Amino acid sequence: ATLALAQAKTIEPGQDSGGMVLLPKFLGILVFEQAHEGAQEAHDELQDKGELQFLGPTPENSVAGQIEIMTTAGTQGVGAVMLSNNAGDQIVPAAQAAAQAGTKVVTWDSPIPNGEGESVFVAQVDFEQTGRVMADMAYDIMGGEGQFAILSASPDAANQNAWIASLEKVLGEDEKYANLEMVETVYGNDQSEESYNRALALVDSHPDLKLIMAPTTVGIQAAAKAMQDEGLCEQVKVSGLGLPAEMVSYTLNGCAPQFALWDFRDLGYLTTYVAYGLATGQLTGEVGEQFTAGRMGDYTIEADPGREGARRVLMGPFTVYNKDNVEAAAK
Amino acid sequence: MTRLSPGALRILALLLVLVLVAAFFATQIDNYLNARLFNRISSSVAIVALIATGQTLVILTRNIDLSLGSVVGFVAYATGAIVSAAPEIHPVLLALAALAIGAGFGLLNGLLVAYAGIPSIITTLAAMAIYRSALVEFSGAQSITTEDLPQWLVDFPNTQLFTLAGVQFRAAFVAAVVIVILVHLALLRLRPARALYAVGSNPEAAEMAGIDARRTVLAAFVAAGALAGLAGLFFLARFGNITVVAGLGFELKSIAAAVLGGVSINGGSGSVIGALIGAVLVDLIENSLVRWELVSEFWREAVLGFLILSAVSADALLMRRLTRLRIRREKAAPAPTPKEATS
Amino acid sequence: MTRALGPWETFLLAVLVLVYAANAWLSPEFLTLQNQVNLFQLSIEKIIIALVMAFVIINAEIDLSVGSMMGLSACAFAAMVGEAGLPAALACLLCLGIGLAGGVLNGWFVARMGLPSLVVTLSTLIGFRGVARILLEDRSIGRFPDWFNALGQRGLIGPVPLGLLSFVLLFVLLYVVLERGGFGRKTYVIGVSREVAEFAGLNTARHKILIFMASGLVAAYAGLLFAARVGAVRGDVGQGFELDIITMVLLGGVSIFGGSGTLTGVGLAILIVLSLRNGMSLMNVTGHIQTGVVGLLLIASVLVPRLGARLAGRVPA
Amino acid sequence: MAVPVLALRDVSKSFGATQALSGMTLELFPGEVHAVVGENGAGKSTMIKIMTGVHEPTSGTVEVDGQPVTLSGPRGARTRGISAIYQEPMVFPDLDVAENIFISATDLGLVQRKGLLREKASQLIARIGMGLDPDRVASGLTLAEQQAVEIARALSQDVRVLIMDEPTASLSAHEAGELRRIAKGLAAEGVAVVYISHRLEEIFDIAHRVTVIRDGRHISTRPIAEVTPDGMIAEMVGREVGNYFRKDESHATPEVLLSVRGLSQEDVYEGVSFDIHRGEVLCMAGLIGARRTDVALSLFGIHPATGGTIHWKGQEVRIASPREAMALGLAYVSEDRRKLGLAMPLSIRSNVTLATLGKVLTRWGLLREGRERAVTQGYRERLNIRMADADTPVGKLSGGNQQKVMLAKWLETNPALLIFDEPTRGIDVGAKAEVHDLIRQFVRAGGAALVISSDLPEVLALGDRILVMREGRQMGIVPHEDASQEAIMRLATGQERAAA
Ligand SMILES: Nc1ncnc2c1ncn2[C@@H]1O[C@H](COP(=O)(O)OP(=O)(O)OP(=O)(O)O)[C@@H](O)[C@H]1O
Ligand SMILES: Nc1ncnc2c1ncn2[C@@H]1O[C@H](COP(=O)(O)OP(=O)(O)OP(=O)(O)O)[C@@H](O)[C@H]1O
Ligand SMILES: [Mg+2]
Ligand SMILES: [Mg+2]
Repeated sequence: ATLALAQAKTIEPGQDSGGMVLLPKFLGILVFEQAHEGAQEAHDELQDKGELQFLGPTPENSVAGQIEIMTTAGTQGVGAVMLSNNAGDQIVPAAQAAAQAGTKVVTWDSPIPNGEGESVFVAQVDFEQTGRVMADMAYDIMGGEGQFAILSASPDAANQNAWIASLEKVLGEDEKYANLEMVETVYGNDQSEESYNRALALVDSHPDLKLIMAPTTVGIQAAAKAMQDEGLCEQVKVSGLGLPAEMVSYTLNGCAPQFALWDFRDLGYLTTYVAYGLATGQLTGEVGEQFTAGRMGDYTIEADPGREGARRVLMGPFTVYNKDNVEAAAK
Repeated sequence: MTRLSPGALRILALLLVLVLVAAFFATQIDNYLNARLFNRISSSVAIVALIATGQTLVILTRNIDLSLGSVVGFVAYATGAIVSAAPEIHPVLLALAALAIGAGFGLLNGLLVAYAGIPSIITTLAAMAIYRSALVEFSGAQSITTEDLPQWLVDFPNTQLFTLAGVQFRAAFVAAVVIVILVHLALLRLRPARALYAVGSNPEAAEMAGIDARRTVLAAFVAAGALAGLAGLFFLARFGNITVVAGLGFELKSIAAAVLGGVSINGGSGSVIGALIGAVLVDLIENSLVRWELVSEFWREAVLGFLILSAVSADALLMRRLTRLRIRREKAAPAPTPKEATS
Repeated sequence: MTRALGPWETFLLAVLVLVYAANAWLSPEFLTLQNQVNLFQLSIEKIIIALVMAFVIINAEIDLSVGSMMGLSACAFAAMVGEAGLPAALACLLCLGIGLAGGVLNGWFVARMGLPSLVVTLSTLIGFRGVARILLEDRSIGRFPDWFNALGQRGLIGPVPLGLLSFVLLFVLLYVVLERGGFGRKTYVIGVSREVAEFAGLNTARHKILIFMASGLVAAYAGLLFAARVGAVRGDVGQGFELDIITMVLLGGVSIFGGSGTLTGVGLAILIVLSLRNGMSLMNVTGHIQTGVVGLLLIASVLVPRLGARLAGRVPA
Repeated sequence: MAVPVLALRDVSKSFGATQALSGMTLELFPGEVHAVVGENGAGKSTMIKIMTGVHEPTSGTVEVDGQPVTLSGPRGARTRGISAIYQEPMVFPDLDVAENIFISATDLGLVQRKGLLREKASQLIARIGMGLDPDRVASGLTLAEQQAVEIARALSQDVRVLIMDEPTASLSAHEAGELRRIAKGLAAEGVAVVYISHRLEEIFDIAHRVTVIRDGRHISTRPIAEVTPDGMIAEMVGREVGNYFRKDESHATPEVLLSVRGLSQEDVYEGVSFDIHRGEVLCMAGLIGARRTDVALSLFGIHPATGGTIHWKGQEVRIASPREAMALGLAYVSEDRRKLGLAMPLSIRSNVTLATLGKVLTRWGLLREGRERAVTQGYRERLNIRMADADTPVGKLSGGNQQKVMLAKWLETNPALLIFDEPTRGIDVGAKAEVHDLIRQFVRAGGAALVISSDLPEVLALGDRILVMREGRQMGIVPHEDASQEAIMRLATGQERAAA
């Protein structure tokens, strides 16, 4: 959207970031591992003299663990922490302390909701747009009318909440979706078992349900499996955000005709460019600053429309997968 | 058998509570008491029941196994890795592998508890963390997905063995129930299995009476591990998508099921049938709550906690009543005449 | 201190010295004042609760609901201050009241209804968390008064923040109560055998309820500390903390069956776990490995003295 | 001479600083009943635990059939035909009687047959001469019944050596007689029986040979014919103890302290009526299951009575908890010190002050350890408690000394009425005389005592009046002048009922 006022900065390789920490919500999840691969690729490309650490808490201890790693990173004075925030605003004091110690805090995947303590957020997609993409998929699958429900991760997941809010906004504002009725939101806590049971319970409590929208990779997969196992695929479809590799069979057999996602490798790659730029002082993080992120091309730092006073780099766009393109992506 | 044993009483009380809960929800939820409810509960109970059965064996010996959830997760992942590497593997072989890996973890726990003398709560608290860490290391963050699995495995949990008036008896559920009943019979009838009760009832006396208490405890842990391993395979088959959080929280669920099912946390008394009913009870309450329109999403947990507490209290009160009734009846019946009275 | 350390405490002290020495050797940041304060601050809620959990477990009970009570208290505070606009000081008092009430609830079911505490507090673990969820749903509430946030984030006396100060004071107080006081004596006796205590005329039910109240109160206080430390509250505050807390207490030598253990041991165990975790963090060891190492430590710490004793021929086979 | 089936050669055993046994030598021959006597803490139980492999000797050897062996645990001992009945009954509270008996039997196959088990159990129980339902769950058994279960368990397998550690401590005269009959029968069949008891009359009834041990040392082993009671006692305690069972004159005053009328508890006991005067010792006699303990538990507020009245110093009272009972001035010394009496892992001093914690607290609720130690030291001297120091866990004391600690706890409450349930169970003769003296002193000083005892000589030596119960009914109250063992037994077995 921004005009090319200034020339995009080329980020010089070979400098010392002072060390960078890639901090996912927790370890052991494929998408974060993919982000790590992307980050490693960028790190190698940039010939950073500082080290790239991939440190994460355990799933049971995610919030406290993220705060701890953030605090320790500040103590050690690393150049940048790249955070997929799972702690909501609770990370703020730790992030601010780290920032004061000179550590740049770059968020990706999931930002700090109030934006404090964060230098910039690398947004995978425009959160406003997420609502529209989900609404469109729902409209397509349901033929423009009927009931659908949402299966989210946990009530505490800031990005999920933002996406659901934007979906509700789109549904309320656009006449096109007037006949789509969102009946309920339930939470599966990103566990297969809970998500699976919740999905079935949705079907039981809403006999006219036509679609389950799950903006989480665990949830969408569990819901699709549940519908398939119970022979409900004709009646209730599944959509949301999912990994092609996990969803390919459900897309092909019609249980989950459409779903969307972005590339986590690219996200990790881009985030590392931004963090390295900031840590080496090549980027200031001002709104309007333009830079070239290696193979991914030019990006601009802009004000985040969703969070007042916060800044973001928008990676975009969504890829919507269906039976035509899912197989190729699953490879 | 004219009189009920305390064990049978306890199961009766539990069933009563179960019926009460179902009856209550039937008044609240439309279309509640039907075959679908059975299908839902039975499918998800199949996994928990196996773990709760293993947990019961351990609790009977006055121990506890907090690592079962991690074992479930690890075995689910490991068996997933095995079938994706060797899709042609024979189902029985795979099941044996699941049992063996689980039993291996159980053996480790059991050795530390029984032979090294480390209290089980410490051992398995540590093991819970270690096994899950091992899973994170071992998996390298790669998930197992349904695509990696052979069709027979994916189909297994929902294969309908027979259907009665819309009530489907599915393979996983039937298998789990058969296992629970077998373990129940073994506990009731096999003399070596009775040692579990003896050891839990009074460990010192067991040692003095010449029971090999250590081996008994070891056996309980190995069996619990093996059952959790099998549950891991069921987990894999049912959910298909295995990540490092698989099985998280199952240890508490299984303890809740066992304790609700009347297994004494101090060892020595309880039955696996009770644990099965306990598992059904928790699942029934959870499942029904999601469908109860009166409670919104955010009220569910609070109501769940309250209901579990009520169920436990109701069970305790019922149990006291029934026991008193039984004693009355025994008193009324002619008691066996003591020897001295005839002298 | 008139009493010498018991063998277990001596062992823990040795381990602690070892961990500190290794950390200081391996990481230059470890001994800095800021890091030493951080070391406590990062787990301050857990270690404060652990002190009272020691009482609960010595009394042969368990309180699994502490993490949820923390959450409930924090959420109630956020709802009162952030949404209802109550003065923060008043809200703090009300939250402590909630902690007491939760403790009474747990204690009543355990001591008067005679239900196992494992079951009761497992239910309230779910129930208290549920109430917390009802209060905040999917919201996250922050922007508390500055003085409140400062209490959690800045030093109160020099660099020592309120949390650390509370921990030290509570430790001293509880040490005296447990190891020098009549209340502590009763706690041990009831923990060994409730029947013996009852036959000796002790009011065991009241004692247990008091202990659960203390547990609830301190958990609620910890919830407030957490809110102040992180400056924002969500429904998941304190989730899963109970296991870490129990781990520390058990490592401190408190028997899960009740009746034995000392607060000194628990204090040492807390220091060991914290410094070990901190040291590993400074050496960039990732989360699950840390957890695994603490797990191994837990086993080793029980195993090593036993093996030592057996080698020395003190424990027969 | 024949080879001893089991022998200890120069065996020593120490627990930390405590030398429980030193240089102990003992030979057991098939067909003999070998009595072992000694004071509390002399080392009898320790010796037995070495014979059954529970403890490993610090030095010395155990021989079976002349061969040195390592028993490696009770299981190893059992396979060699060595069984024991321990001082503290070891039952499985959650299992029924039949299973308790056969839990470790190796010859019953893999599958448990309930009917067979019940039948075999009934036979064994009949053989012991007890009336016990094999289907009852052991948690409801009285101590005596638990003891019976243990005996049956020991008999359920082939035994070559049967060791009985105070088997009759919780039995009344009738059952104790039965038990000795069984022991004699087994000896006649060629089993070597080790018999430990503090009841000397039993020793002379049953033993072929007697070994005296003192302070962990072997003092003498003699055929019974060469032993006299006084000589034996002198060897045990290392000094003369005269007239240990002597009835002293009554100190009863006319003042009625406690008056009970028609006390009953549904389905347990009924119609219990008696007065206790200041200065009086009222004994309660009866067979097992006479429900004497239940009456005491009602008086102490544990299981409040459901009918009848209680007057305390002329006022009608309701006693609903031990606290209320203690506030009135009652104390109850339980018969089950392990479960109800003492906190075994805790120190002696914390047990002594358990019921009177308030007395050793400062205004701030802190313990005055010095005061506590002084109190403990006082009882140590007064009751002659053998202990290393006041910080020793009570569980490490010998049974008799544990009993004394429990007495100390209740004496410290300074009660007006002491209810003793089997006060001298497991106490050696010397200590028994001491306890009797204590009870006498206590009533002489203005207290009153209700003593429940199954030991008839004790009842006769102590009781100013003797209340006899049978199966939950009061059979009569016999004044000391009219009392004799026969008279009491007739009431207790229901052959006669005295006018109320
Ligand atoms: N496990 C133990 N640890 C430490 N000391 C012990 C232990 N068992 C016994 N003792 C000590 O060993 C000594 C002998 O005790 P033992 O139980 O053998 O006596 P006893 O002759 O059976 O006495 P009683 O007639 O009272 O039963 C006592 O001083 C006792 O305190
Ligand atoms: N037949 C029985 N069934 C169940 N419990 C019993 C029975 N007999 C006794 N008990 C329990 O055992 C304990 C002691 O019983 P009771 O008062 O009958 O014995 P006692 O006359 O004191 O004999 P002892 O001298 O052996 O203690 C009590 O708690 C009582 O409830
Ligand atoms: Mg003894
Ligand atoms: Mg009695």
